[in-house]
Amino acid sequence: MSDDTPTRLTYREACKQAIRDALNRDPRCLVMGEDVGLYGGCYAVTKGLLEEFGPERIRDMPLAEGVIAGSAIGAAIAGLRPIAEIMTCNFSLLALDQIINNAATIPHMSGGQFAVPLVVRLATGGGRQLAAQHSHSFEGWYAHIPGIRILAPGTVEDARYMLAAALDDPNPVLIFEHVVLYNDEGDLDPEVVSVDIDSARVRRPGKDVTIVTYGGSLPKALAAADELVGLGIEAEVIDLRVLRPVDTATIYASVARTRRCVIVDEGWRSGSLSAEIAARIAEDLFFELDAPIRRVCSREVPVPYAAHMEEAALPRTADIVAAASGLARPQ
Amino acid sequence: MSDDTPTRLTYREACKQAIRDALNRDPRCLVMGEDVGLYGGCYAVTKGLLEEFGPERIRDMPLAEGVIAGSAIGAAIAGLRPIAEIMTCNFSLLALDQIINNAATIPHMSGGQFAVPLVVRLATGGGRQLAAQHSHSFEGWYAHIPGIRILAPGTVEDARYMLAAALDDPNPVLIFEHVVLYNDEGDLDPEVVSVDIDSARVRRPGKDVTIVTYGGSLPKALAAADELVGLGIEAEVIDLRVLRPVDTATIYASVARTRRCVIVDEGWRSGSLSAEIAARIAEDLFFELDAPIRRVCSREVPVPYAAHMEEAALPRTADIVAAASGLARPQ
Amino acid sequence: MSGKLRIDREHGQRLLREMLRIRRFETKCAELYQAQKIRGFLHLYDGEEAVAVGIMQALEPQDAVVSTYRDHGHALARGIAMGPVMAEMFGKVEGCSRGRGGSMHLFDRSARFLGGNAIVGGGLPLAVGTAMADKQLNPGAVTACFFGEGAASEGAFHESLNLASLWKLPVLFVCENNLYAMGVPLDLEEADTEVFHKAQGYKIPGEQVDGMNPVAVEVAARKAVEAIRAGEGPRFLECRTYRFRAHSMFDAQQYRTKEEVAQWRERDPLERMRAWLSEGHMLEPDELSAIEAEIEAEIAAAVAFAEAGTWEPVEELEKFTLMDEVPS
Amino acid sequence: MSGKLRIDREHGQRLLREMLRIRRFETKCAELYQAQKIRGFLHLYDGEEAVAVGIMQALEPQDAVVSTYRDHGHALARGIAMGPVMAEMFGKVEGCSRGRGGSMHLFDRSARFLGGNAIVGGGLPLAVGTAMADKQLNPGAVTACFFGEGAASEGAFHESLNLASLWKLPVLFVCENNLYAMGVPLDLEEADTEVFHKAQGYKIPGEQVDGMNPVAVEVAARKAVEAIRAGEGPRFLECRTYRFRAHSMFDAQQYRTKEEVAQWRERDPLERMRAWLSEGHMLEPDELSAIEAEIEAEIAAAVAFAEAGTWEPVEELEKFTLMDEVPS
Ligand SMILES: Cc1ncc(C[n+]2csc(CCOP(=O)(O)OP(=O)(O)O)c2C)c(N)n1
Ligand SMILES: Cc1ncc(C[n+]2csc(CCOP(=O)(O)OP(=O)(O)O)c2C)c(N)n1
Ligand SMILES: [Mg+2]
Ligand SMILES: [Mg+2]
Repeated sequence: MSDDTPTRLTYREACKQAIRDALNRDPRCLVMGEDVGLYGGCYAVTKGLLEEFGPERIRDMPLAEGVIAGSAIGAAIAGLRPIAEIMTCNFSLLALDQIINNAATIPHMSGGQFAVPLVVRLATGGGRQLAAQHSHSFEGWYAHIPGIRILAPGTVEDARYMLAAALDDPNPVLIFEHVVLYNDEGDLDPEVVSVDIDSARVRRPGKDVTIVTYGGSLPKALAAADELVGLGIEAEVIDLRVLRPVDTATIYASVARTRRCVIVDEGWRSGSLSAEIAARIAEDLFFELDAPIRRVCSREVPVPYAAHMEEAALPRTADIVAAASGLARPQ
Repeated sequence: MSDDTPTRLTYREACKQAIRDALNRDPRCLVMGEDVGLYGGCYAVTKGLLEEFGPERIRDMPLAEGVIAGSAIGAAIAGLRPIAEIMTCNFSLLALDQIINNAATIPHMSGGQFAVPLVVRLATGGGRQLAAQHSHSFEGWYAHIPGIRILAPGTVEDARYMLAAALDDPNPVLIFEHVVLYNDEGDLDPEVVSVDIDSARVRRPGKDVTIVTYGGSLPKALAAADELVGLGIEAEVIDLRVLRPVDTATIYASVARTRRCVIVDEGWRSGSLSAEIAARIAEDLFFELDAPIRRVCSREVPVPYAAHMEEAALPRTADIVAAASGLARPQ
Repeated sequence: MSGKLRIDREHGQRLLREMLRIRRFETKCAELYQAQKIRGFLHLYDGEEAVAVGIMQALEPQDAVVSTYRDHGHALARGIAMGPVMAEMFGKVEGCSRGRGGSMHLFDRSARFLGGNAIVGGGLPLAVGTAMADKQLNPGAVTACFFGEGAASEGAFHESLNLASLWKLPVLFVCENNLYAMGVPLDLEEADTEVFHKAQGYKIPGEQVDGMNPVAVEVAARKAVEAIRAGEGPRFLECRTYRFRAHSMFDAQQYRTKEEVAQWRERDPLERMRAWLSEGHMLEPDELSAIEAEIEAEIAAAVAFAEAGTWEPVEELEKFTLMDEVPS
Repeated sequence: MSGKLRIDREHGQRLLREMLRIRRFETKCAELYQAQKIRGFLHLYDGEEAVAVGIMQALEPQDAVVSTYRDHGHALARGIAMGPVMAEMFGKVEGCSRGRGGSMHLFDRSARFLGGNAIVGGGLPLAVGTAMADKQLNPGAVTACFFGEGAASEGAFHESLNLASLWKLPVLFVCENNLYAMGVPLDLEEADTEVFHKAQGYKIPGEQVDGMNPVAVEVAARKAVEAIRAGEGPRFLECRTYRFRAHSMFDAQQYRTKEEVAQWRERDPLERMRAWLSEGHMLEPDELSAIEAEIEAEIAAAVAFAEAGTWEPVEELEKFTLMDEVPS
């Protein structure tokens, strides 16, 4: 099945390969969105697919996020398996009514008569000096909504295989791809041909402190863990992968061992997903904790354009190192 | 100034009186939204104001939440002081792009050249069997957004006086009025002619456990506190009033004394404002706490129509009593 | 099938009967609302029955219907049984949405009835989507999408019509123009108050129809549906109609005069249809009585069904929040 | 002021000079982007200069301008000094948005320039709002609202035109129809590809203008602005134009042919204007050289200004997130 998948590839290539596979596997599957066809996708993810699959399956749509989402929902209800692309999550606010009031609601409100087996892909995140209207990280915020699944592939493997699992799921699934990851390269394990969309993963084991993160912050957390070694601290790094529903068990198992937790999240701090993780630990793991929880999030401002200001607005590796080392002194 | 304000009045009347005052005080102030005029407001808040102030100041608008919000933002930038009404927060998703990407962003992104002194009123909350698309409680979720203030009047006094403070503020302020409160009656203290929009308030003092809440859940929390007396527990009830920015100091002062905290919030539990409050306590008050934090929130489902199912979906007084008494056993 | 229509006795009586079923059903609903058996918002279709009944004549089982919060008429005319509709409003698990939707959210999979939708304009993008799927998977099927003239102000209207036209999708857009969006009269709502003109802006053929006359609606609907099934893309009907009662159960109706309501009541589609059939000797008084009796019996049975219904166990609250499989 | 326009030497040269300022400025920007002095997204206006320059001739200082992410041309033609615009793109605190906005978000209070907006269609509702305020507080003032033809697909377009028309608001809607929305050609974007038709659907008088000719744009703009100032409500101009370069700096341009671009380049507004002025003896070669030299000097000064600019202290990151007062 993944014969033609090179073992080393970029996150972007992995996303594309996943889409190609899906289109080959299921004739009901199609890609719909702005600039997915002729332009090749605003981050070049769908480049070449129009030539390969034709305009019925790679559908360029008018600039109208509401009807992109809404029509994809209707199409999913009526039997297609759309992969809708909302170019970036910055524009998804225009589709949010459809996502919340239709996609996330109709299955429950109809008493289970209609499912919405839809996948929506969205680019997310800051770090490319695109300024306030183009640097949002809404995935953790969207994870508030019951009735949908939220995925945040942080590795090439997840970029390659999460889509298939999302399409197999009978529910609306939103996949947030962080813009700074597209050029990252990674190896695919030839033994792995699928991934689950339920569980978090320990990306690096450690015993002194747990760093919980996902998506575009994962590389930063791993870099921080590397630096922490120099301070004599072994950090365990957990990649949430699935932001809704959150796999609390994996987090708890780790924090119960390390007894310290830092949460890293590119969302604005107040009301970010990091708050939910912290709240759950404070509720359920209260007696296990040896130190206060620490969060490293985005500063609560519209993200500025200037490089130094943007950098200051987003979570930094150094902030993670500081937070973790503040909690876990070498033993 | 408040001569013609009766001392006892409904929350609805208090909202109306606040609007009337604002219109009388400032010729730049106007009300704009769907059905605010001829219909008298979908919850009758603006009833009679069209006759009193005329159609230039009480403007019925087409059914188009995006341009209601967007034009109010533009009008505020250009010198008016609009009180825009988005009939209910359920429909505000259609206005969210304007709220986030323009209202909350332009002041910062323009380097402080333009302010958006706008007030948006929205009805919020469940409990009236209006089903999934008409029972959202989005105020805590909106409190994630930097660049705006979020108010949740939970008393007749706040309904009466928060608006003036909001209009005096140079920033976009969203006021969420809970639908079950409109018919509630309360007394106005003749000594009080204004309120701040910065601080939380202790609505009932107590020493055994802190119950933090706001808006439509405030009466439930107070009822729970009454019941807890019977169990020998003195609960302190804090009304957040202002959901962004949150007055953490008042919460901390209380929890530092009671060492126990229950947060009550009509938002869906995961990622609700309750998570943020819990996270802050877990970060900053870790060594003060004697027990895990407890949250009483809405169940994570689209709110169903049937009365018993809706009741089960929303926070109940009994749930608050159970949570608080589980933490704070009589001494 | 041609756009021309010969109304025979049976067909004429069917139109009347269908309208009467809706009218009487809703009269009962209003009573039950007073008795607090029905709660929440209740939007009656009183006066607008000719639209739903006329349109549904042109539809086949394979077609889909997207409705609004004012959905009783659409649901009944589409053939959803009265019992489950009434049980839904009672909040019983035997309701057509398991008691979760209530009056504003009737759903029925077997009727391809995709719901009352309580977000104004929220159904239009959905309808474009079902049509998109049908075009590929279910050729010849049409989605009938109902909405009020107020919905024409929402961005969703614009986005949906443009896409449906661009992709030549099989959608029948049915604007129920009852002249008011809650309390906002048409001329405060739309710069161009001839709503069907808007369709032309998207190159969608559209026309204005007398929405107080089920025959006129049916004729227009058949013609439109025929074109849609032939692959000509979407069609748009603006049905001029009027609601006789309040917007919902809370409404002082200060936005319109009693005289205006009275004038429109003179055009009551039921009364007109009854008179027309009688005059044409297509309806004898005893036939009418029989129809009325059957409808009363049907309503009584529906109420009994709803009364006898059960409450969904609270333990099932989370069921279907995430689905385990796609129903087939 | 009449719709007729006599272009004298001075005026003709001004139009050319303004277009040339934009063209040369942006050529420099592209260079500086390669040199990584400018980062983020950079959308050039290359080919479309006649639109901004033509429209701005009709505006007064009291008027407001709402722009898009493709805003350099609008900003310069509106009279924002080149130094602060360049400094903004460098991210310096001396930039017209303090370095916080970058290329897509130029703001200037004194010019009533309400920003480049990077949400397609996001500026239209804002423009309706400033016009609403102006009608009451600043009568006679006009808001010029620029947007691409792609924005006409968004719901915000529909909602904004309807409201502006209903309330007879002083908005000049300027659609810069450059035939592509990123890589989506007009006929995949709009069911009716004559964008100005849409205005008529809201009873807004609209017309199509040759957007490659600054004089044609100016004539149309003056006529429209005159009507707007007279209280006749909004006007709509569809300026047919073309962008010569990529959508932004990342774009393989596979959606159009080199031939098409070459054909449009033959209609380069600068070249046409220069030729027309020369033929009419309104521009001598040495005058052109002088203009070019001045512009080069202005650009060099702007770059120097930007280079000499300073970085906003990181401590000010949160400043203006909530404002302390309304600036006056
Ligand atoms: C997006 C949205 N905004 C506002 C409302 C509140 N609302 C419910 S019905 C209605 C009027 C709708 O008018 P119209 O579309 O003409 O339908 P009618 O009720 O006349 O059948 C309004 C404003 C809503 N449900 N959804
Ligand atoms: C709401 C929204 N959707 C998508 C985008 C991404 N995007 C940026 S520019 C653009 C094309 C806009 O085309 P048009 O309006 O014709 O303007 P032009 O770029 O041609 O000047 C798109 C799709 C966006 N910025 N905002
Ligand atoms: Mg109506
Ligand atoms: Mg364009």
